[in-house]
Amino acid sequence: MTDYRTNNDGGGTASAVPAGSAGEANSLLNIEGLNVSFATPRGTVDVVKDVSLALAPGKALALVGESGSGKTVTARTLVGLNAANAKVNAGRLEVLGRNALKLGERQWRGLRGKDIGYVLQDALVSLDPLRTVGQEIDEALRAHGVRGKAARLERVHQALLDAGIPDPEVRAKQRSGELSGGLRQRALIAQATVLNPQLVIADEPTTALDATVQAQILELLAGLKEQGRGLVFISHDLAVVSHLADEVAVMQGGRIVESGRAAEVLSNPRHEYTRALINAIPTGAAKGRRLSAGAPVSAASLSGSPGRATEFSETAPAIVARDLVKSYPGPGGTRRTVVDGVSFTLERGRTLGIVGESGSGKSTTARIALGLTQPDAGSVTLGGFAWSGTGADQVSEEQRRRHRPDIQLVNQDPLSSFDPRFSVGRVITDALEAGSIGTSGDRTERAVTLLDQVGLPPSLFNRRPLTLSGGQRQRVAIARALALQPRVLLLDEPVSALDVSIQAQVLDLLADLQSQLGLSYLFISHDLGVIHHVSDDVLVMKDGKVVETGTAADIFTNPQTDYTRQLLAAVPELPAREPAAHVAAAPGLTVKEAS
Amino acid sequence: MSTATQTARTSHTEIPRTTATAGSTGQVILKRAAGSLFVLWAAVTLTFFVLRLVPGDPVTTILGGHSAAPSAETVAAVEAQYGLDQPVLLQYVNYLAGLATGNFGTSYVFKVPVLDILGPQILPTFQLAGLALVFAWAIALAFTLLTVGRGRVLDGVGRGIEVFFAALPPFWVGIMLAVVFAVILGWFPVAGDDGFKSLVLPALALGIPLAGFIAQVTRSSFEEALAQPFVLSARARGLSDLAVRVGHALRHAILPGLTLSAWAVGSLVSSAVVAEIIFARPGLGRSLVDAIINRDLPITLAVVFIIATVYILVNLVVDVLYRVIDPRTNDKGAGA
Amino acid sequence: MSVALEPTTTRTPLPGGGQPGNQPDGGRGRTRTTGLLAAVLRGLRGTPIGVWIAAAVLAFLVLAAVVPSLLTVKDPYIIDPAGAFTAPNAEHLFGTDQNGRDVFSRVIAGTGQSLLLGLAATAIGLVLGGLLGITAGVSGKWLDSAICRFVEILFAFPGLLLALIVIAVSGTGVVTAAIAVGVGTAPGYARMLRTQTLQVIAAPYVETARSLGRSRQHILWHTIVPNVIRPLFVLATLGVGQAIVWASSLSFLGLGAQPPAAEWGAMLADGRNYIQIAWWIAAFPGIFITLAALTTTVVGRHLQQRLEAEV
Amino acid sequence: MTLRKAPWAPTALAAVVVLALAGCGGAASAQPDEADTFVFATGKDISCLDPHVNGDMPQASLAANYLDSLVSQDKEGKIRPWLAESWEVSADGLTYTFTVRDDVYFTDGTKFTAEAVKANLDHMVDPDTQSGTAGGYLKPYESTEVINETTARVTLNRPYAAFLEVLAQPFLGIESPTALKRPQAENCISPVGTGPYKIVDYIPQSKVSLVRNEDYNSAPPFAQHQGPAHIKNLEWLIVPEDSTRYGLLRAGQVDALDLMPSVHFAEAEADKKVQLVLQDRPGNPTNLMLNTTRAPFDDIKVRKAFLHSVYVEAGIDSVYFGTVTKAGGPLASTTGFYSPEFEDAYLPDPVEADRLLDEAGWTGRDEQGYRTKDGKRLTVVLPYTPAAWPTAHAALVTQIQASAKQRGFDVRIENQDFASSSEKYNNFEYDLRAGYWNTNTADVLRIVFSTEYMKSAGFVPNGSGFSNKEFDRIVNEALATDDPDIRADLYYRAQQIVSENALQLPLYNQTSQLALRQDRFANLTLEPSLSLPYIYDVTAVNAS
Repeated sequence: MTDYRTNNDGGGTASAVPAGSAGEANSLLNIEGLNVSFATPRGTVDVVKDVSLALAPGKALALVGESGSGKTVTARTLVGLNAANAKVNAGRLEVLGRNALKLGERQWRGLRGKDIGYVLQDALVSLDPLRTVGQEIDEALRAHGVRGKAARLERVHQALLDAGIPDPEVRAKQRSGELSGGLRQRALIAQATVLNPQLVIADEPTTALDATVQAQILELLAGLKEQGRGLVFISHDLAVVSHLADEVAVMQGGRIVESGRAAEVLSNPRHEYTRALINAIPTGAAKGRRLSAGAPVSAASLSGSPGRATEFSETAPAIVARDLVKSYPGPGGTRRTVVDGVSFTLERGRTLGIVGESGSGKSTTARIALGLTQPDAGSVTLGGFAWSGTGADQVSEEQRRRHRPDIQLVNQDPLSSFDPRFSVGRVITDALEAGSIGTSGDRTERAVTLLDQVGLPPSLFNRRPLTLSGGQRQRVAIARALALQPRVLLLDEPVSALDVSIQAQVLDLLADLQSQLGLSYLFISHDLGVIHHVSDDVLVMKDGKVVETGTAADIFTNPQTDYTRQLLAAVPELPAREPAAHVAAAPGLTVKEAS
Repeated sequence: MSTATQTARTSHTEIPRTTATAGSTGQVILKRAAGSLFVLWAAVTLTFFVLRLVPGDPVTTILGGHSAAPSAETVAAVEAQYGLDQPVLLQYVNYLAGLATGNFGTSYVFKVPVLDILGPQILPTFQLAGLALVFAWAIALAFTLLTVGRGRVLDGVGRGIEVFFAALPPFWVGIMLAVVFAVILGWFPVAGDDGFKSLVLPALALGIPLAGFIAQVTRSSFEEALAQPFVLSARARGLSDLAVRVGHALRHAILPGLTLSAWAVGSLVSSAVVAEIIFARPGLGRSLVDAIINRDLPITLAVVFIIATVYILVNLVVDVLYRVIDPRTNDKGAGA
Repeated sequence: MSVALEPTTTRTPLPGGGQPGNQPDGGRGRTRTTGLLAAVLRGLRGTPIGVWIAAAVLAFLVLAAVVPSLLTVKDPYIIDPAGAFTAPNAEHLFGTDQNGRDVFSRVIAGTGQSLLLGLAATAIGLVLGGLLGITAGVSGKWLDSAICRFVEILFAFPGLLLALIVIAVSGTGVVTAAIAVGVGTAPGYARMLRTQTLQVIAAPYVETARSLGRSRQHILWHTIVPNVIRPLFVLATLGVGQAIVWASSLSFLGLGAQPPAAEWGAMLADGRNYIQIAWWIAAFPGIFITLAALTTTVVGRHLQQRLEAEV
Repeated sequence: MTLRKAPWAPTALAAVVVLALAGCGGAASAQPDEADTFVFATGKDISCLDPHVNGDMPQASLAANYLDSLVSQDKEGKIRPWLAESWEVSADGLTYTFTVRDDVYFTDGTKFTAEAVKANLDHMVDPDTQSGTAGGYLKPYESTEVINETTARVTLNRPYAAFLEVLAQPFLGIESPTALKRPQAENCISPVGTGPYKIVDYIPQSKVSLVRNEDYNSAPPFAQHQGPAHIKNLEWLIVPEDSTRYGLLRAGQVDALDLMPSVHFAEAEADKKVQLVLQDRPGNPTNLMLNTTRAPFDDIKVRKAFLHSVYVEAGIDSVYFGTVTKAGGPLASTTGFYSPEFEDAYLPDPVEADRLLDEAGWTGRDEQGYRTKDGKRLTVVLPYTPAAWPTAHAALVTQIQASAKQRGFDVRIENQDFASSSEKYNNFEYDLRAGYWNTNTADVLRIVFSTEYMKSAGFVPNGSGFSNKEFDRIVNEALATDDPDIRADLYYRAQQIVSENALQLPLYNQTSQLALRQDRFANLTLEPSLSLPYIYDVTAVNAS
């Protein structure tokens, strides 16, 4: 079990304790000088350093930070659920008025679920996929000695209702996999709150949810707060934080670098890290502005290399898609239409953003555009030549193959797109070889140049992609895409898996490359902020259909359809803040990233 | 061993999955039955031709071993009676025709209808294989529940013993068990087939190495399950460690072991021969080995038929169990 | 660890060594180490002690297999009826057998044969299984389901029968035993490799190769096949031990190596009859079979984990 | 004998289990100590229970307990009455007239009559019966004529002096004619005789259950009592694994066993609870036949060299622990007309062996030390079926292989299954072949060495492929007379010819080796014709 221990010399804490909350008799949390370290075969790793927190009932505290900042470990310490090799010590660690340092496993168990509810990130994996949500909720009741099957069932249904799930009798008998993302997340909250705990801890409760669903869940969490419970939640999304939190603690490298009232911290950040974080958020307002502090990369080195022969027209649009239809066989002999009459045009040198929630058909549209999926109807031309079509217009893979270098893909998970046998250098030289670019002798040199172009040092050449950070991997994927000297890049959620500061760097890189190489981008994302930031034109999709299309400015400022309006309304926004002055004050900030 | 690890993974492609056998339940059952019949037929056919074409003379075995000097007429009579003088293809057709009417033929060696010979062997074999499987699972689950994630030492010990078990030759285990627990200690009968007590040692001989295999796959999937967020959720609900292990992780962890077991039962029936020999038990394994050595084709074919049937049935049962344990299997293609 | 640590600070050391600090999106604070020796040392650090021991024993076995003369000077085939059943002593470390042969030198002499048998059987199983599995994986629906059915039939077919048929066709001996065991294990490998192939085909990097403009053939031979085959080495390590155990079962049925071959399985099978008066005859070959299976499995698993950590 | 006393090898086993708990030996019996059930464990599987069919030793062994024979043989080898009270042999040796008992009934109620004699003999020679042994012995049989209910006249087509001896073997036991009329499948699982026990249940490959024939009144002269057997139930277990069989005896799960494993002899001898019952069997001893039909053993010099090359006696001492007796000639010492003169014809003699091989032209040596001739290695192939032989035999063969190597022979032992080796045997595709022939008559020489048995369809008893007109004449002449002196002379010359031609490497005499829990039962004897276990006289030892 986790070793909890009082930190005797933890008096002189440097961290900020939210004013006015420390020492209150009815405070839910009162933590001073918390340190958590993990014993590993390679020595002790300090993960949480000198953290002090406090929380009063009816308030929400947000832990903000990027991967590896220690926020999850901090949160788990509050429910006594750190790994067996964790060592916890603190000057003071009071949870619900009890000294958590002295709690045994049995006592912790009495608290968990009953007095402290813990909500994890992704309900699909955070609820047992083999059991019904009813069983999961019931389990919490049984674990805390609630007797009577009928009584428990009643409470299960009530909990589901309270979490905003209609038809609880039906839903209780379904498994998490059978529920939609929103219902699933509600069920997850229901199982954590069925016993009305005073304290609810939520770890990234809305991450990976579509915007509209996210809005609903935030509302639900806000409701909990209104019921007088304390809420500790973790998020990397400052906009979400601004909506829900009363207090914010910004964590970096295991320490709290800034904390205070949410409105104050977000609108007037004092610490440079906080400022950088806020600045890195892509929004429409920041359009055209660099999100990160890094210097623009230069593509000058590439200008000298011989261009690849191509039939890509210098006059025609980069991509013209007409009336694309794609359906798949569904259960019972039915067919499910995934893409239904989608048309769009990607002009040369511009970015077309496709936005939509999961299941809207945007990825299938991208695959058709890439020539990897054959449409049932419709056609695609790429740089003026026939690229994909049906019937008489059908284009064979053999015909397509020589044009493939013109359009390249960068997707969300670059690692899976690398041959596991390949080193970074090999990934790129292989692409060069595939495009017959350069000679076998100078491909290494070219690969180094390409790495440089995406801001990676040559020292990474022999590394395995697995050992790189997420941002580095995405850069390698971009370098590989560039290796073939494409005209169009298809970017399918390229930054969705990245921390906000890394996302900022990659978005900046993409912007630099576009301006210097004259690339056309087909940019797919569920994140409206990102789409707003990067796109010239926007295509809004829902259920396989195009809902609305227009310039980014039009779509975001003057949406024509209810759906788009709904979508935009669901996006939480940061409160207005002092403009760019603070940003300029943080030059050369490098955000460290652990993946 | 293929450790088929099924981690819940959110798919980013929007291509709906399709199931191989689409159609109504009736159709699925029909297809499945047809497939099973095909496998049975093919296994029998393969055995028939391979054994017929392999060199070796069944007539000698039919007429007794050493100390036999049959007359030419006797040899001819034997060949005629068993149809050995006919073309192989005709023998095959006749065999199939007999099989269709439930006639497995007459044993070359025992001169008795095959089912009379094998009838008394079937139950002991299934008892043995069944108990071996039970032991294997009991040992495997005990190891999994007691040692996985219980600190480096226990984990290492559990892991080590599992690998050690899997590395043991079953007959060697059998001999050691027999010498120690039956001959020296006298806790169990040395051999024979009477009652549960006589079943324990042979079942352990087969079960211990199997336990090693099952424990290995179960351990790795158990470890994986324990690392899943839903386990954390369950613990955050206030569940005890044991409740989490038994109620949540275990259910996920036994799936690969179940697949392995389906395969194991088929091979247990034939590999039971070593336990059957050491513990002097009747059984199909011994029948099979003796029949092959003696080229007693009708018995060999019948044992192959039985084992194939068992294999098919066990797979069916495991399929059903799989669906009970993992109801998601049913949802496949339902657009979940 | 029952809970996934968020900060995965315990990653495997990286070959090549990165320069920290000057990467835009974060080089981790890692000390710079270069050179092969350092790389090896880093690779060895963190290897559990059990794996160390297993590797050492395996190295001993390989040594015994390659240069048995280094370990024993006695002729493993010389009989001495008068000196039969001598208990282990200074002269005969493992005692003598029913024919007065030195058990130690027989065990050592048998190492080569037994390991070779295990290797050969695994190789045969992998090659046969690989041909079937990979072909099924990359083929269209028709051939795929045909091969699957065939493998299904082999599965329904008792492995022992398969082995005995091979023996009936080609007689007994180490080579036949290897073939018999290899053929017997092939269906398992076929299934495994088919799944593996399907996984590789579905992997995004295969699609990437396509979008790079690679031809079907090129993708098959340069991307799919190498990636399917990649884990085979480890699989083979895991299979060798089991093949030796399997083969020893054949010997138990009297269908293994030919006398006077010093093959472990055959020695064990012979010795079992003397277990109560001369335990050492069967005990030592038995220990060595278990050791071989154990060490290859331990080392193989470790390699597998390392490999999986890389994928 | 250099047997080390290491009962239960505690050193090794301590490593396996804590011996502190070991209550050595005193294993609790699985069954209640019932004196009315005798459990016998046999080491070989039984095929058809009717010994007329096939005809392998395990069948005869069981048959001795539920079948009576027409005649019996006493310990001196003399033929005595049994179901036949008396008989007359015609002067030409072609007609045998049997007068049979009038008061014997089969256990199915059928009365034993002369008709039964005819039915049985006809059954044995009927090709449909598929009788390898009984039918083989009855090759000279022509027909049986039933004179009246108690008189049967058997006609042979040539003189066959061994006829009565052969009839005394349990292979040729008399079964109920009613039962014989049933389909073979039925008769194979429930044959019916007049013997002291009757079969009530049979689980193939596992056990045969017999109960006492309460009306038994036809005990043979060699029996020690008359009337029903002493023990009520007889369980006949089939336990092929040596150590298991012996373990069962030790643990008290069985009361007696056959094929007593030689490794446990010393221990069993020391065990006061166990009695060993040993008896050499008559016939052709266990041997390796040298195939004279192909090189290199077509050369008599090479054959003689081989016989001089190997050390059999040392091997027997080490692997059989002296539990079998060395054989040297073509006949086992217990066979009628056995002559001890040939026992030492081929003692190990390296010098002589080398000389003979040099003479035969095998003068070269290859890098492995084997002799060669014209670049060809001196290889002799021995197809071998381990399952068919005791472990010790395999060890002995390995020793022979090793000692022959010293002289330059490359003996290749090729392990294979029975059907594969049978095929090789039938086609003379071997150089050495392991064999023996248990029978109670010196006529075995004719079966094992005469031309007649070289081309027998399906199975070739004459494994050395020896074909010698003089020999054939002698052994057939011996059948035509029942004058013991003439027969003795003829069989002496037959043995001489076999020995001179170096046709076999005799190893040891076939032996019945039984072990009995004498703390529970006594009087386990061997019937004299084939030295098979005879349960009829077994008595329970009073526990008090």
